[in-house]
Amino acid sequence: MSESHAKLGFLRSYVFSTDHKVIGIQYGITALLFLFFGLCLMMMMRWQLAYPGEAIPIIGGLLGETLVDDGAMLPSFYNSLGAMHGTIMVFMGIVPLAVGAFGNYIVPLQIGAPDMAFPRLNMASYQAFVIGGLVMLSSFFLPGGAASSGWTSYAPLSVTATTGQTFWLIGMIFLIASSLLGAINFIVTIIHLRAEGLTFFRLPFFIWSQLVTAFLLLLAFPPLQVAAIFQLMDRLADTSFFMPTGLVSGGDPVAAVGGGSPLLWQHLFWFLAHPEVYVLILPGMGIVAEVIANNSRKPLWGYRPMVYSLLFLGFMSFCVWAHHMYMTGMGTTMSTFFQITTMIISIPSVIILTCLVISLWGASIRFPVPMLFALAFLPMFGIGGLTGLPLGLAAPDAHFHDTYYVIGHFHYVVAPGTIFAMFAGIYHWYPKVTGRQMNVPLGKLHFWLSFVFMNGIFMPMMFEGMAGVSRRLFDPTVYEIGAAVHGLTTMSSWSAWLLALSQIPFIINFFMSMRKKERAEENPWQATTLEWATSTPPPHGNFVEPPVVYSGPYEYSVPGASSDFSPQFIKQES
Amino acid sequence: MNDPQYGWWLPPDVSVHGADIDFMINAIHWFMLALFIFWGGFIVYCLIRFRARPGHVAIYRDIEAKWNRWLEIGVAVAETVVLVVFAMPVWAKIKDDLPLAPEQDAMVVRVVAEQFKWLFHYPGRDGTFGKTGPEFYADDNPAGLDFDDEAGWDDITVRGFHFPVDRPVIARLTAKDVIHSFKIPVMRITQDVVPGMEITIWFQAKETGRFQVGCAQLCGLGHYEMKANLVIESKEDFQKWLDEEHEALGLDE
Amino acid sequence: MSEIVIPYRTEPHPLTGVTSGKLGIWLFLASEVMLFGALFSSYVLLRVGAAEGTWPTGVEAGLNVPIGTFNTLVLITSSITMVMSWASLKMGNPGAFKRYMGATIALGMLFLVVKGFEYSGKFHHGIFPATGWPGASDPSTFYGFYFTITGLHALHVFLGILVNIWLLVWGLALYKTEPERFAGRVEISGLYWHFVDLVWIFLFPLLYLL
Amino acid sequence: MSEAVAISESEAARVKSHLRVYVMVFVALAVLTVVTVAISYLHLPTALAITVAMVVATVKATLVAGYFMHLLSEEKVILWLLVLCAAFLVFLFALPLGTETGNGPLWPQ
Repeated sequence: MSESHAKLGFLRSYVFSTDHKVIGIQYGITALLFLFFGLCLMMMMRWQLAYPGEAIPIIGGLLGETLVDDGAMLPSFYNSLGAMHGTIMVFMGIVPLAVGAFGNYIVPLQIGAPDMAFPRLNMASYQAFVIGGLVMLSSFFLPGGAASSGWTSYAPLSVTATTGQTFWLIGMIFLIASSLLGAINFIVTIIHLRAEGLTFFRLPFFIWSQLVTAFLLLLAFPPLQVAAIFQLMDRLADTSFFMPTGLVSGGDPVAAVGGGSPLLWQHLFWFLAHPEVYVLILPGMGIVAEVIANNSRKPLWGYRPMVYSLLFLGFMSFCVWAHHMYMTGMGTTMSTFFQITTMIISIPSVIILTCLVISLWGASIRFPVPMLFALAFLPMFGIGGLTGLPLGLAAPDAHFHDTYYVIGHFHYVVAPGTIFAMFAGIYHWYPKVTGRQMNVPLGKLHFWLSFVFMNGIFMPMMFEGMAGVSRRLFDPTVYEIGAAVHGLTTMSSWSAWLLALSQIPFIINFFMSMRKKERAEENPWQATTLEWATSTPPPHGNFVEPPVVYSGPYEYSVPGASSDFSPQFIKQES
Repeated sequence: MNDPQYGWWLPPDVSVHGADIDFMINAIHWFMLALFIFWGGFIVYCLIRFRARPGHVAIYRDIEAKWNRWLEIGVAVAETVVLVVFAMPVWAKIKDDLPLAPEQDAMVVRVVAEQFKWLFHYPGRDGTFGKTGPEFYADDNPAGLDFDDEAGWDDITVRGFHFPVDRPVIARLTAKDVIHSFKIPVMRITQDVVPGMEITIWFQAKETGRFQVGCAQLCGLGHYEMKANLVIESKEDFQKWLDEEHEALGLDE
Repeated sequence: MSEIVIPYRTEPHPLTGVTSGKLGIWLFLASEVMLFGALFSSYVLLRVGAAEGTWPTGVEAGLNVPIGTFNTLVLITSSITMVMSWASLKMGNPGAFKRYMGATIALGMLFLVVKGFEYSGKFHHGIFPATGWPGASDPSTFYGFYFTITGLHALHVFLGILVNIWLLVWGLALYKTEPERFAGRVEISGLYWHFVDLVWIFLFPLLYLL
Repeated sequence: MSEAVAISESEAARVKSHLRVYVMVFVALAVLTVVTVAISYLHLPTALAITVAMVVATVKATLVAGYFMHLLSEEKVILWLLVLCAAFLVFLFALPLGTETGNGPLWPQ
């Protein structure tokens, strides 16, 4: 392409850039802001749960009359917070951070490519993400508030909900389009732009996880796109795809003609949303694998079984969706099928986790901040995975369905699981992006506080769920059971607020470290993978000379080598 | 009247089928705990024994670990056992073995869910439900009864749920507006109530007591308040309650 | 900036044997298969679940089979002109490319115009997406599906027309410097266009005839 | 700068040899369209009608994909991609199985 060599303006270099590194940073900053916003929504919810009906301190007086009454939260606002917390965290926080930010920044570097295969498509996918995000956010200012039917948006409740739901659907359509474009880009990039010598089984595990994730996004998102279009039609054109015949609301017939099925929405939604769970966790696993291999100074144990497990996991994730629907009146044949597939899909997760754990045996383990987060990921994800077991079986699910046990379960997977993996990634690759190291004492403070309070939030939820407290209750104390375990709720809330405070060291660290004078070394972690083959931070075009790969991704502590790491891009004397 | 003790673990169980579920939940959690302690112990041991220190070098060659395969096979076997021996038969019994035979003497009740109330519809003395349909729903007719149908004249519709102990209950669940979920924690029951469908479940209590029915599926602004009182009583007390409700209909005057 | 040369834009990758663009468009089409697959699957679910006698055939519901047939032929013709425009480029005849591409665009527009008349005819008879068939008391969602699926398909046709117009008017400049790369772009647009045709091949009998 | 690549003579000849096939496929598609419509006027029983219509549509789709989209001579990677996609499509179509929509008859009273 013959574009001018003139210095690019601010807009072209930072806003409408096609450089994958800039786009990766844009994704990262946006996603972190959304995560922080989602955290704020959660803190308000936790106030209502711990002190039902009491005025929210400080901000209670600032919110409008449609949201609070004398500073105390209204049920409509609570439901909006619940729905938007889930949506923002999943679709606008973790996925853009894990795939958009880490994927964009690291993937081309780790495979030795000059950029993504389609740089302009990459920019378009970021823009679609921003538009979707803004549509979602703007719904908070609508008369009826933001979407309030849960992040699952079950029909018919969502079809008859306020305008916020329409914005939710339009926002989702943009976010889905963004993910689809991104997925195409990642797959082509990983298949076509690998450096010379970088065969598939020399790919770092992180690249594998991104490849599988991209396939999940590519093939699972379209059904949700369809579902969103159907629901938009139901809302705007009064069709009845999700509206059965004979609906009566408050004594009056509902406007919809009928003939549809509320379960159709659930099927289409979970057909996406179960693979989506793996979209949330797989990139996290990839990052953890990188960090553990690097800091245990030995090759990952069982790299190939891990890759095969990953592929199998991706494939199986498409045939377990209905285990979210055991309690919808499904027949025993269907539930038997889905119980079996659910048990099968747990095996590859166990294999991956076991391989990561065994990798520690015989290692020489260093404990920098990213390694702390990566190590904490293992037991935390373990708890999340194990508690999935009773939920995957229909009979115990008859007790646990839609209780706090479910909330505790999936938060253990995504919060101390994925988010810890994301922190590990941030601490690990921060020097690559900025050329500076993050402050270690602040990082350790951040880790230990987060670790304690994460568990402080979610462990009580397990017990609340065990006791039988339902989720999504504006005020759980109206039930005898909810009142009996209210102490647990309060503990959870205080942990949540303290967790938010524990992020202050991280935020300070994140911004202060950027302005540090002292530069990081070119390869501060003595890592073997290709992103360290170029200067830090990498120049435009990434590599001055296209790198050539001579060995597998984790050649640490090779006997007879001059140092304890043998980078992929350096030919070893043999 | 007893005062159920709710705490950090499972709530009291007054249902006949609940023991199986509770056994599964407890067994799975012991299994989980064992696995977690094993994994956690292994990690901690590794972190201490293989920490980086001067003179310590990581082992490059593959560690020969056989036990991991045994662990994975063990997990798979345990899951298969739980699945085949417990999960599937228990669930099939709960779902499919409806006590329809006359000698089982099941009591049938319609449960109608709407924003944000439960309605319990008993067939009355004639043992037959009146004709119902969505077109008959009105403020003074929340059960949607067709008043032209004589079978419905003695039907009892109430907001609190009463049923007798030691007798199977068949509940036919319908929703008027959105998806609700019929949940009684002490009975180990959760069943989504989907508008446009009638879903049939059954259960049987083994103890009497006063509890609560709740809604477990987000159904709108008043979702959190959508509860009903539940009275499980002896057959005599239940009959007495039915008689009182029947008299309140005023049909005999 | 971009002195960055991203490889495999024009030349096929040794492992896969295709260019990045072609792999990309097939990935996109795979996701489109899932999109229309979900539409068809939902159609089957609601049709099978519909109460006895409430799901009409297209004729019963008042769809015009001759017009539908005509539109099918229009799309099929546009497919052959699309493939001919690509073949003309490959044979080094940009003039023929322009004629064939122009014809493709015109046929696509004709399809949309006919579809527009069909829609307005339905609206004229008081038939909207929300209309239940046969009546409001015993409805099926036939019209909902008819309008949603054909509408989504028409949107795909519209986007295809936009891409083709871009190729014809602005994209052709690339032919002078990199003919192979431009032919690749036309091929990619063609793959998308044929896919849209292929979807209609299923839609037409499903909605109009069955 | 990637250098301008002229389209090779052999490539042009290869494409030229395909032109006849394209026209034949087009004719076949047109004929099959008419056939589908004609069959619909026979008023076959519903199950048979659906089967016939879908078989004809599949044949037409195969022609379009095979010749216009060059799938018959396409690289293996594309075919594998479509096989993968087809597998997930099977799951997607399994979705209507065993799902009660609630518009059929309710539990007998």
